[in-house]
Amino acid sequence: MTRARLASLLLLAALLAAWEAACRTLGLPKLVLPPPSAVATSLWQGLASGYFWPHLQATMLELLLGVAGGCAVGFGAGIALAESAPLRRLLMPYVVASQVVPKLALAPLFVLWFGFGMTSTVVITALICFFPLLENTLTALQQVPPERLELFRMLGATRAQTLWRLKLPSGLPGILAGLRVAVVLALVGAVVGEFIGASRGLGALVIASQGTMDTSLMFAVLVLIAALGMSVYQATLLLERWLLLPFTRNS
Amino acid sequence: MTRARLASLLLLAALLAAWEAACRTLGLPKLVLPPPSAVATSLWQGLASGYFWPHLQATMLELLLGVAGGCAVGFGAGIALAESAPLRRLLMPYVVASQVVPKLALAPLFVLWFGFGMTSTVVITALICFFPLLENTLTALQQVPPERLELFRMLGATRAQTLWRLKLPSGLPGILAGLRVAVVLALVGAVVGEFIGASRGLGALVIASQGTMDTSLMFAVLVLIAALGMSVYQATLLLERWLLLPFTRNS
Amino acid sequence: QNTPPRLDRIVVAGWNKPITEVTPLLVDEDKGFYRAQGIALEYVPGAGSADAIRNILAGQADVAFSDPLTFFAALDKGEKLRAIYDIYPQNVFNVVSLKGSNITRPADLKGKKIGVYSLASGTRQGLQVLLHSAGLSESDVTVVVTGLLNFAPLMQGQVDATAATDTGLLIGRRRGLPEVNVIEVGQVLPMSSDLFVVREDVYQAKRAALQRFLRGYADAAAWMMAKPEEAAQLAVKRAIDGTDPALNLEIIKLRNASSVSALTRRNGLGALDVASLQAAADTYRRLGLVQKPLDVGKVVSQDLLPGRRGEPG
Amino acid sequence: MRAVCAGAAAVSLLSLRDVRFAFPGWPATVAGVDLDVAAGAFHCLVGRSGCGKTTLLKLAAGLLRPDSGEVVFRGRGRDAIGPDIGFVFQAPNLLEWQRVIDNVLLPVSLHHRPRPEEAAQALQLLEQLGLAAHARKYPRQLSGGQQSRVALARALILQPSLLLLDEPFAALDAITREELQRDLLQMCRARGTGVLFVTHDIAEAVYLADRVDVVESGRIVQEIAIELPARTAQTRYSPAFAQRCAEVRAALHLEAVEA
Amino acid sequence: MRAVCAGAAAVSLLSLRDVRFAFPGWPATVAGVDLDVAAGAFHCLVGRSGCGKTTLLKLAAGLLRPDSGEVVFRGRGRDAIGPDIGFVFQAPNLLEWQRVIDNVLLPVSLHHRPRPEEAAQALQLLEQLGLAAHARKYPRQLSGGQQSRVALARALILQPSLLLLDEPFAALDAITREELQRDLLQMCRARGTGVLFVTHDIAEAVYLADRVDVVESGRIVQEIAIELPARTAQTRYSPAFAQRCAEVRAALHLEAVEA
Ligand SMILES: Nc1ncnc2c1ncn2[C@@H]1O[C@H](COP(=O)(O)OP(=O)(O)OP(=O)(O)O)[C@@H](O)[C@H]1O
Ligand SMILES: Nc1ncnc2c1ncn2[C@@H]1O[C@H](COP(=O)(O)OP(=O)(O)OP(=O)(O)O)[C@@H](O)[C@H]1O
Ligand SMILES: Cc1ncc(C[n+]2csc(CCO)c2C)c(N)n1
Ligand SMILES: [Mg+2]
Ligand SMILES: [Mg+2]
Repeated sequence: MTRARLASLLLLAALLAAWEAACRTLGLPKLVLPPPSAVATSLWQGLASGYFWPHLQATMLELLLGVAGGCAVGFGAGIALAESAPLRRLLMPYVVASQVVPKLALAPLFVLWFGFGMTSTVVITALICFFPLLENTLTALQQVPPERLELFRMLGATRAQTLWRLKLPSGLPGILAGLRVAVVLALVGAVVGEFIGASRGLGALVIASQGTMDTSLMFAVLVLIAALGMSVYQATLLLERWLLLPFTRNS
Repeated sequence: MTRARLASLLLLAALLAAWEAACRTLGLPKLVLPPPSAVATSLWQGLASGYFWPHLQATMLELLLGVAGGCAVGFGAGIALAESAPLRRLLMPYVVASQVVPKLALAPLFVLWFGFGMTSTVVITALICFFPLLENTLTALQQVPPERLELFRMLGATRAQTLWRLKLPSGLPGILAGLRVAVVLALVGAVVGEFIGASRGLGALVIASQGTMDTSLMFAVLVLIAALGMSVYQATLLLERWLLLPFTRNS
Repeated sequence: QNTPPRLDRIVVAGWNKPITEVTPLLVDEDKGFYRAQGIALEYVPGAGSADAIRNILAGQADVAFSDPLTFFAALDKGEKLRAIYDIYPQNVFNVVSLKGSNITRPADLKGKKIGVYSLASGTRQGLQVLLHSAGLSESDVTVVVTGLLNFAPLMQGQVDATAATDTGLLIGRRRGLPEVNVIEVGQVLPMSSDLFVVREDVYQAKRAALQRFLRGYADAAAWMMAKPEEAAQLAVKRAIDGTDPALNLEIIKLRNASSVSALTRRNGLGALDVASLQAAADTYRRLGLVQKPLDVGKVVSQDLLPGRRGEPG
Repeated sequence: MRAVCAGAAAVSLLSLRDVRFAFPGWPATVAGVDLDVAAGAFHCLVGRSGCGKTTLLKLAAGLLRPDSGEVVFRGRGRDAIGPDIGFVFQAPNLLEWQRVIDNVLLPVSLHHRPRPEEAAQALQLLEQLGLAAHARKYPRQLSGGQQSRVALARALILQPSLLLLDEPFAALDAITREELQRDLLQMCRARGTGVLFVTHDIAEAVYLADRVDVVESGRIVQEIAIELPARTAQTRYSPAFAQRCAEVRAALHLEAVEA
Repeated sequence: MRAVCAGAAAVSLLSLRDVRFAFPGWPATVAGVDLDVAAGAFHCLVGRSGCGKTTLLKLAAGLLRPDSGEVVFRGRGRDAIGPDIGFVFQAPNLLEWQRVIDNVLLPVSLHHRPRPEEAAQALQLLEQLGLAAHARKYPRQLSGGQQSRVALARALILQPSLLLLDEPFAALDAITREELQRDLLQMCRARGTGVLFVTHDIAEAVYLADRVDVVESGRIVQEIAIELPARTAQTRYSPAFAQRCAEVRAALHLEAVEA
């Protein structure tokens, strides 16, 4: 554990050093690729001056709401579609359509429908992140060993009981893989949603820094985004480890 | 099957009718929401005049290459990370970082590294679509029943054999759920990639049509994108049905 | 047949897709303005002037199609760049509001909700200039990002005004925008909208080719002024958004109008107005958009310009 | 005891009438079976591996729907499967994410959160099955025979009026097996439970059953009534017992195996 | 036959020396076992459910690593598990996405694409096990006993020199069982295969084994040599056989079960 973390940090340091060296020796313009030192300075300044905080806060709130909404919908829809084949055939095309249509293109319309501010970003986030959870829930629920299903029929379990007591627990690992993808996509969704329709949030900051050609500021914001992403991912891993305890516990 | 398709078509017709009616009665300007009839006209004109074809072609090619590349990487990395816990701890943070950082912001760098034209879009596509496949492969490979693993150890199977003959087949359903998410995301990736660095492709067309505020054209392009997405999704479903035959066949 | 003469490759980095507005850069295959000068022209797209500048800095292109502020901002960051041609000497930015809202002067914008394309767009900078002229700043208004369909929220009443460009307004009108008030940024800050910008070292190394490129561009621009209908027709084929020739024509007419000024009528197309650019640079510094003082005279070069010779007879 | 119920068709718990079933695309697996299990009756099914015993049991349970013929449980058609039948599958079929005690309490917990007395009852059942020490383990931590006993406990917890048991003791050692045979018999006698019991162990069949049904190619080819006095420790060594065993062996053509 | 090998320690195929094993966090499951299986020797392990037979077998196979003591197979430590051991797990453990024939050929196909003669050999093995008609079915389409026979065929296909069998016949009917006992014994005799065979069926143990090891709480508490003349159809009815059975029953404290 600590060794892996050490290795990871060493790798990070090596990558950063290589990047810094590349910037210096190749003489790449800062505007194209700022050296890590410049990015670090921007990052530190942004954090110390408090410039980043409101944006970080906004993005985190959107992320939270979006993940909650998207996962609720994805999980619910996954269950509904797994339980009903006709529903699946009926709705799946719309689900797919909702996914392939780029939200970035629809963002201006979202703004018209949901107004400026948080709502449209949250909607975009939810819309982006519900799909992997839906697909994985759908698949996991259909993979229950048939003899377990027979057992539950034999016990006179209702459909809801079979779902909650059998299908969901036994599909949990697959569902959680979907959740991991979902939270990661959700952050992308929140940031992209902020590209349009928001004047706050890390996404807005990225665009603003692009406008002023402040590339090191932009990279600093990207670093923040990555850090945020890794923390929610880690949190998901912890949740997963806890939820899967009954599958792994040995004492 | 035919009934479900009929129901799906009926639902589509109903939705379109409602949309058309809403546009007419509310007197919404076309700019805000074009009626389906206008979208259909744009779609027809674009198809008939051949205006859409080169763009469609470009996007399809990028999609194909991106999916191929992304899935190869996602699958390969999923296997590597599933097989090696240290590697997983070492690399997973980078994988997550690569996902949460919005490609839209990095696109200029891609252009710098991969030049203009198709390559950067393909790289973006691959980068976006490899993650769900990676996560699902990772999870599926770790879910093999331990007694099967004992069997393969007993048979003196090499690590590669255990992987190819046991883990992959038994994780196939989960892996394919990841593939379904991946192909769908890949199309989003291709289109978003075209938003930035391309003068061809459906994504470029979306931006162009937004520039001229031709919302019906934009919606027509979105319809094309949705249709393309649904066809690749359907193709994936067919592939899946074929690959899972040994799990379902009864004679 | 004669073997064709060896052509010098010039790559232009645009701020957008190959759209009707930049028809002079797209018609070489049909009209041969650049081939005639021994230039093989390529156009690479971008999403904003910052992309164009970045692309020349990264060596992906030779010439950037950039607005002055982006050019200044890059200089401010220490990059060695040079402007060699004034594409649009006129300021094309404006702020548009519905007739009934009675916003006619920059001062009327106080406390209003105003849309911009994006936080990185020229529309926002135009708005800032206007606000500055009325002693206001962005904090006195609510800026919201609308995306490219910026007139839709205006029509729906979700914003009080929206910052746009002349072509944007034209298109908006065609898409059903009712009677509007227009505050032109050019009234406050008459200045160029776009320049051709090159890296200093490219400027030194490729002088001859750049000169021929500019001659080709000036010829193309002059042709577009002389034959707007033909240009509108060709845009159907060459521009990604050129499906409607009638609209093309109107856009082309607007761009033709913004391509000339009193100065260009005197010195030929592309002539750079150092004084107005200096004024703009000083304004931007006061706005805090660039940090360091800038001597515009040192970063513009008129010596590659075709001069009056380039104008068709 | 059996004499009390034997004659009356009214007390027939479960009856199968000319039941036929084939897996789609395959020849018939159950090819016309008539069978009656009265309350308190103990039937054993014996027959060669693959002859259709499990399929028959699943038909009786309503897990499979006959292609023709009918299955009646307590006078009702077998559409609604309820908790009044205890079923032990051939494989243990436990929920791997639940502890042993929770697996046993599963049928209860589908109705309501198990009450303390029910938990105590489950523990007592586990105790009786020799698993008291394993109540808080997960199924993956049990031996094969322990798992099959948990499955048995799960089938018994609701005290159903009909038990359908598919080789429940196959994975058990002789001593545990004989103890459980004794306990099961006592319990079913006391509660008047009807039992349909699949086994490959002839002595087990004869010890447990009132009647042994010999299955061959999806048909009941012979019904052997076992009339023995109430079972005691000595039963297994009585000549009558040996004779019944020989009868069943004969019905199974068992003496024909050459060296 | 056994006399030939008995004395020489050199021909000991498998030997366990004071092997101990505990699942982490639990008391010892195998608590000091010494065991030798010579080439051609047939050992049966009997003992109560949960006494540690499966764990012992897995230790012998190298699937579990002993906490102390050592396991030696053909003179080498048990780190490299190879195809020279045939293992039948307590549950069938088949690959559900492969047909029966491919499951049987699995050990072969891990080395090379099965040759026609190997496929023929697999089919013949299936034939012998009464499964010829089921070769192209998937495991989910088989009965429990059929699945366990497929697992047996898979263990035999490579003709290993050591067989570790964990209740391979538990799910089989008496007739199939007796046939397979006979065939297995013949085969092992002919090939000089060493066998370690777990069973709960005392008659089976006595019929098959040269020696029956009685396991109790992770220890071999008694080793009963079975000296019977070469097995024939009559063996099971001989007084000597009955006496050996009684001996094993006694070792298992089986007579103590009261009614
Ligand atoms: N993973 C585990 N963790 C803890 N205890 C275990 C684990 N696996 C098995 N045991 C315990 O070890 C003991 C021996 O198990 P083993 O499977 O060897 O028994 P067995 O003799 O094969 O029994 P059976 O005849 O029922 O198959 C049992 O009491 C069992 O509960
Ligand atoms: N899904 C299926 N498709 C086709 N055939 C099947 C299927 N399931 C079972 N069978 C066949 O039906 C027959 C009866 O199976 P069943 O499980 O009822 O046997 P059984 O009497 O319980 O045998 P055992 O004693 O081995 O458990 C077997 O020959 C088996 O191969
Ligand atoms: C005629 C004309 N219209 C719009 C723009 C676009 N633009 C002006 S400034 C700016 C911000 C820098 O990225 C952008 C995108 C232009 N350059 N020229
Ligand atoms: Mg069966
Ligand atoms: Mg065991």
